[in-house]
Amino acid sequence: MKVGVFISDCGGLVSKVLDIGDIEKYIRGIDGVKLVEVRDSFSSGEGLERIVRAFKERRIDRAVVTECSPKIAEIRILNRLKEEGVNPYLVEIVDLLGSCILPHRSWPDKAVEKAKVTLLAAVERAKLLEPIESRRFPIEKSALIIGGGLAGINAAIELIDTGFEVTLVEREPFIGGLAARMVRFFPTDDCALCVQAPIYELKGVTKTSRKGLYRSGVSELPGLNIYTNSRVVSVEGEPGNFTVTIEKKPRYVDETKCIGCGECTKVCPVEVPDLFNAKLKSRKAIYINAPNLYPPVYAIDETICKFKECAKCVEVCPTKAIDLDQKAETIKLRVGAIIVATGFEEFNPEVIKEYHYGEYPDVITQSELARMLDPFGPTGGIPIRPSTGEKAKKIVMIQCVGSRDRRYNRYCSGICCMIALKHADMIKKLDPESEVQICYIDIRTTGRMHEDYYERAREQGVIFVKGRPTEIVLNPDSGKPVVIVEDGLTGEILNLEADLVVLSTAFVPSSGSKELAEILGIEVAEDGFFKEYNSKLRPTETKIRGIYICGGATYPKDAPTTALHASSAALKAGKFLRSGEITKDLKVAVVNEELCGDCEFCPVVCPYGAITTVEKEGHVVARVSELRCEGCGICVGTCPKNAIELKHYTDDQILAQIRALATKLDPKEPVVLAICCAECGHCAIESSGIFLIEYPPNVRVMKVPCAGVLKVHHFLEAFNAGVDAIMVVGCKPEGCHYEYGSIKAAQKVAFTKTLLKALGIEPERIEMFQMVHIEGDRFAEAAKLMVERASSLGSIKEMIKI
Amino acid sequence: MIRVSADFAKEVKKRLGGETITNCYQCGTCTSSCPVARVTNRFNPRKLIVQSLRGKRDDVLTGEMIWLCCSCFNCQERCPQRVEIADLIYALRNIAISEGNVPNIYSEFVSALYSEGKLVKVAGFTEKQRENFGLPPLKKPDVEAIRAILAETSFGEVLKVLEGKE
Amino acid sequence: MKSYALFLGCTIPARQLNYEISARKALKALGIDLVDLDGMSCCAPPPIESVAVDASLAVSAYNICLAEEAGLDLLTICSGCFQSLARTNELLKRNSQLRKRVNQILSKIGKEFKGSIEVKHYLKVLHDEVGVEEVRRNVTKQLKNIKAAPFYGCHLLRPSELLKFDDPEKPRILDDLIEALGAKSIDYLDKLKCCGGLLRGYDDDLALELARDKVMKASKAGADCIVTVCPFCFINLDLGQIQIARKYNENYSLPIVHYPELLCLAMGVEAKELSPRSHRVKIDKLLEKMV
Amino acid sequence: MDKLKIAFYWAASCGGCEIAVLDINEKILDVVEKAEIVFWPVAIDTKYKDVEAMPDKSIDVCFFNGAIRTSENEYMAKLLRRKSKILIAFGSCSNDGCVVGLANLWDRDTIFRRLYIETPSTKNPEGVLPKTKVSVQEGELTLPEFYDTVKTLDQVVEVDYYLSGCPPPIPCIISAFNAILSGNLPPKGSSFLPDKSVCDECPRIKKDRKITEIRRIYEIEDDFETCFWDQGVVCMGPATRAGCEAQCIKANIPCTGCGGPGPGVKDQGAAMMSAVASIAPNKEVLDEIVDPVGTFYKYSLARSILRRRVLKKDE
Repeated sequence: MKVGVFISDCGGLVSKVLDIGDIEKYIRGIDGVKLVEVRDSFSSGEGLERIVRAFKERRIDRAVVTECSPKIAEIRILNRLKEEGVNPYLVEIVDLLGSCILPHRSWPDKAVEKAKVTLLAAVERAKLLEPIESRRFPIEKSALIIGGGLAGINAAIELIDTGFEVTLVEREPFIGGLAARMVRFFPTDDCALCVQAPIYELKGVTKTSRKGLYRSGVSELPGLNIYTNSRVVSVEGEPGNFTVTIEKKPRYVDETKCIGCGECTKVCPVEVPDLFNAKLKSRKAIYINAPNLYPPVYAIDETICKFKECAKCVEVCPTKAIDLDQKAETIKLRVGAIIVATGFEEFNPEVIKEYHYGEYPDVITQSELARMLDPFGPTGGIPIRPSTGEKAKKIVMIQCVGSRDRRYNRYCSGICCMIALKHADMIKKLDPESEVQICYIDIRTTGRMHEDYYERAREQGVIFVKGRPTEIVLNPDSGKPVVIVEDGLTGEILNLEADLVVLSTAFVPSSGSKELAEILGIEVAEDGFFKEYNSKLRPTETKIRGIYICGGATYPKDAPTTALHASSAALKAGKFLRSGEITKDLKVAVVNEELCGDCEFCPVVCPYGAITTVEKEGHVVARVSELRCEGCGICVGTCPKNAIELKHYTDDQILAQIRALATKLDPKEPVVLAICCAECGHCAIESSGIFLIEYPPNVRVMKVPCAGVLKVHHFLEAFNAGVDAIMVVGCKPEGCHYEYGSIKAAQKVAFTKTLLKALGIEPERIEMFQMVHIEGDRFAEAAKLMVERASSLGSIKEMIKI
Repeated sequence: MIRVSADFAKEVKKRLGGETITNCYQCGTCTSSCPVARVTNRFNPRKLIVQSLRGKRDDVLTGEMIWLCCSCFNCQERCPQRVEIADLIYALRNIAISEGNVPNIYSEFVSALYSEGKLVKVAGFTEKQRENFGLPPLKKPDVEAIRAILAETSFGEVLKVLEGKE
Repeated sequence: MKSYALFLGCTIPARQLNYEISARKALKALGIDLVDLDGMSCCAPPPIESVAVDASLAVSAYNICLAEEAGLDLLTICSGCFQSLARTNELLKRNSQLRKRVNQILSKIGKEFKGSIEVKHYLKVLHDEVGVEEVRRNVTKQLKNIKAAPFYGCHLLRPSELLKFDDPEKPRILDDLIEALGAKSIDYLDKLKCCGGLLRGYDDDLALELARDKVMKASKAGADCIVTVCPFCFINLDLGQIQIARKYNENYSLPIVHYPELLCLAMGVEAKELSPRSHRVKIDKLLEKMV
Repeated sequence: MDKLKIAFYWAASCGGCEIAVLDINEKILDVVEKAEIVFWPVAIDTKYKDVEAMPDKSIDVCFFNGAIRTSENEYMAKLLRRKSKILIAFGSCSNDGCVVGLANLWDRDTIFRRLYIETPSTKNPEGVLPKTKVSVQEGELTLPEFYDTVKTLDQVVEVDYYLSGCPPPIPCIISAFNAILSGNLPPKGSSFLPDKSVCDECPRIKKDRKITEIRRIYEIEDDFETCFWDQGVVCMGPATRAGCEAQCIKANIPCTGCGGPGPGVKDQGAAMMSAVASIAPNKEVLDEIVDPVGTFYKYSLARSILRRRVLKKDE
């Protein structure tokens, strides 16, 4: 094994502080080092070419290069070597400036020693480096969208415009979702159905024309395939290559033949309350929710239809579209990407018994009020008292019903204030004489033009009562509901008698979200909504490449935000599909099937669902999906059999580096080993250098992808090798880049402390630190603390030389 | 100038029963749930909490408000933020009493429990009546045991406060 | 049939013999064996919690320990006792830190809370264990003409999360048990609102005002009586009516009866066996209606 | 052909391994037919001086069980090493230190004080403690020195083969004898236990692997078929070398780890600690493990990476 070491002076910055000659001499003495060069720079020009030639002509096997600003230098050097056919994983880059000079300017002598040992460790690690191949995985150029509401339709349109085929799956017989019931959308009071419609150009139809969901021609979008009455029952395969199984329930009406004439409903004898219309009217067993929905064809409700016993509709259908023998179909398709747009639904307020929803007919929800306010709806746009059918003149709304309530949903549903204001506005516009009172805790109108609604409501005389009502009782004399609430601003307890009480209920995840998450292998958060990969910067991505989420599936959203979100998801999916293939360096976890067997711990800890188990010669062994593995190594840090290793960070590589870093050039000085994750941990250490915050050079730094890869025996071996104290530096638990690697590491450190204590070794010798990347000052503090501890506790070598 | 501070809330939060005080977001569900607040504005649990949260320690501990809760737990049952309001009021009363603010009726409870091991003494006449109706003779509490328990709790300090008052 | 350790509490044996007599008789007749344990003290209810929460928990836990030692579940008649004991029992079972703290106190007298028994209110035992049907079967005198206003009081129902007695917003147990006697259980406004009983002694006027509201609303709904299960509700509504008459010059004369009294009467026990003089509001009108 | 010369020795251990030799039942006849037992203090009357008198390497195979606790243990380990061609660490004590090795959590003084003075059943008002030399009328009496630290056999002398377990599993003893008698031996340093972990031999099924709490065996209602870990019970199976055919688990007791570290594992306790710390959702769950060191290092503390803090007076 021939290692070449290339020490850059970084334009003289290094030699100004460190004695490079001394370092060079030391490096030449390391076993395996065949070549040492010192130059001004190795990241470009002649310097870079010298590394290339060292590989090509002087036949070195591995290289250690020091450079300042390591990230950029690393990219340049590795790209150049790749061009020349040198595997970039054979080169170890060291940032001497950042690690040994900037943070240790006050101790140049000690800094030299740290530089020597840092390079020694790099060489020892380099000797064990192995080339890592890159692999290409093809991507199927089509997408599946689950959920045909506002988000799903918008995402579909965007993706089709980008040039991909899209399959849209909707579990109801009609698309449109919750939004279709909400009449109008704030902030412009557009008709809800039109807003959902696609915008595209056709002769005579301008780009801005919207004509309801059906007439806009959603069905005519090239490349869009809509399955209504359908569910995704399984998803298999890998990112870019999913095999999806869809179960399509029978509609009993041939969608291609039905012309929507409605003759069938006239003869259908089965009548039930119409749930779409808040039970304010009834519908037949063969029905359509609203004539302007898509598809504009009837459907049979199989839970109530009498089928062959009756079959009257079959006889009258002029196009012979009704087929009572229709069976459920199973459809299998392959897609490259999946977008989850399953939205949200209204919380059922029946559980809040003191509000008597479901018991008092005049207590309804906002979505039910929306049906009343629909001019084409069951009451012709007039709010009524369901108990009597007469017009409701006095309406009390209650906000935060089931949201901001620790008994049900802790979160603020975000849009209910605006829905209440919008409805109050509509009622007031319809009849300025009607009274609207809104009981609220806080009014939240964040969003453009949203506050206008609040202003307008006050102008129109809507009364706002700051208080959450304790209960709704029925006035025995008038039979009307009475809302009992403290007016928090005056301290009076009010009895608000109303014709109609409207509950602004919370919005909760669509039923079945959890099951779908399981099918897809993605996560739901504690609140039950789908969890984003990163809620700040990657709000429409999931942990699994190729699966995206948008709209209300991640949190209740209004129409504008949903549209934005849907476009973002479509863009991400489109970008993924367009590449046609995934190219990936296989820097992944690899299973040693000889050692692996039957414990099945690693699938539980993998944050990415990348580990499955397979039966092999009577044993269950782990199998890592190369595509899904993100290379954190949490599985490695778990495996009790050392049967799984992370490429480029194998146990041998980690231990070699630890042992080298334990080298004491001055036996009097304590050695502190800082093992950091490559994310926040390493950034925090780097930032102390960047911000010129000093910490003692006794602290030697090594990097692993995630602190979760570390194991208890790494710490024990470090002590065994003479490290006097260990600091593990990881991300903040809530900000861990690999979900919970930092937490796992902290737990391992805690166990190590217990062990040390039992063995008579001071547990303070190891400590976990969790910090964010800018906390260079905190790192420096921690480093000082640990060096002080190591000094006062004394050399560990004296304690364990059995 | 009125000083606003979170010190008192912190103090309350540390006490048994007072832990949930900072959950409160002043929605007033408690007050509209309260049967006492419905008949008098001398009592308003929401205001009691906001006064505590603002650090009006003296107003809270020396005022009559904390004593007007009828312990019906209706507010606690309905609070959307799970503030344990009734328990919180006990905690406030505990602080008030430990500082010598003890309404007469409570001194009576204290001495009854300490001397009898029960809150109500059974009159000789009643014992006779019980016998007439064929009720079994009443078993007596172990007063010594009760006193030993009370001595281990903050009740012991209350006894000292009360002695000091006399 | 099952045996229970009876927790009588302070007020009932001293002031409401009508309650104790009727409860003992009715439960015995329905096959429930009550054991009077030595040393039972005060349940340490709100008045003691107001003084020192820790003392209240410890004294309450002490009583539970006595039942644990006897290996019997505790049965309470008084709702106040029920709330104190059941709440403590549940809290200490759930919260190990609190349990540690209380056991530290109890260790001074050699006791330890183990969490091995249940605390039950007799209404729940009648409803769930004896069964409404069995109660109905034992009725010899159907109370057909009686319109009874059930009053659950507070400490039977709340905090529901710990007591788990019945649905705190729509309880049915007392209603069912009243109807088992053939009487009609009527609905009235603010049925679940507090009677104000615990304010007695600190602010009698306020306590009276709450009681008045209660009696007024029950009367308005046409009740022949209010059925109580708590001695404090009883005092505030019964004695309270005499005081209301004096203060507001309003005469409701609405009989207040404890449920077991009604139960005994329906099972054919003579009224005079039940200490009728414990009632301040005469119940004669009610008795007449039963015939 | 000459019979094979075999020796057995018992250092710091409970003696169960000696019994295990007999558990091979009728196989013992094959052994006796082909081998001659030249030294076995528990069964035949041979003295140390007889062994000392044997030429070096005259014993073909020595089965050495027990850890090195005293100077006598150490002397015999070195003596038998010299006299034997093949030295086999037999049983958990000689392999990993076993329960004897847990004494490394204390030192000699603490152990003596506890054992000879403080135990409730002891009456020793003068505080007499064992000494290496005592002069009595008749002369000087000696005792071996009790060391501060327990060591495994291979920490004292070179070991050729390992046969772990507490006691070693019968099939593995048989296969060791077979290998020895046939002369078909594996490479030096091998274990006669299979290169598998207990999980490989365990019949229990994994169901829900999300661990939410840690419980002791008496705190669960075992369904006799679900993996102990799924029931929140600590089981050392994953980090433990197999060969026992999961005997304990088949008797519904979780594995406590007597097989020593599995193949590929150097430090059994550390390996299991890493695993448990990773699968536990939070620190609170970990805190439910009452005695982590005793749990994870029940058998292997003496051969763990750090072993113990060195004591100044030690050796």
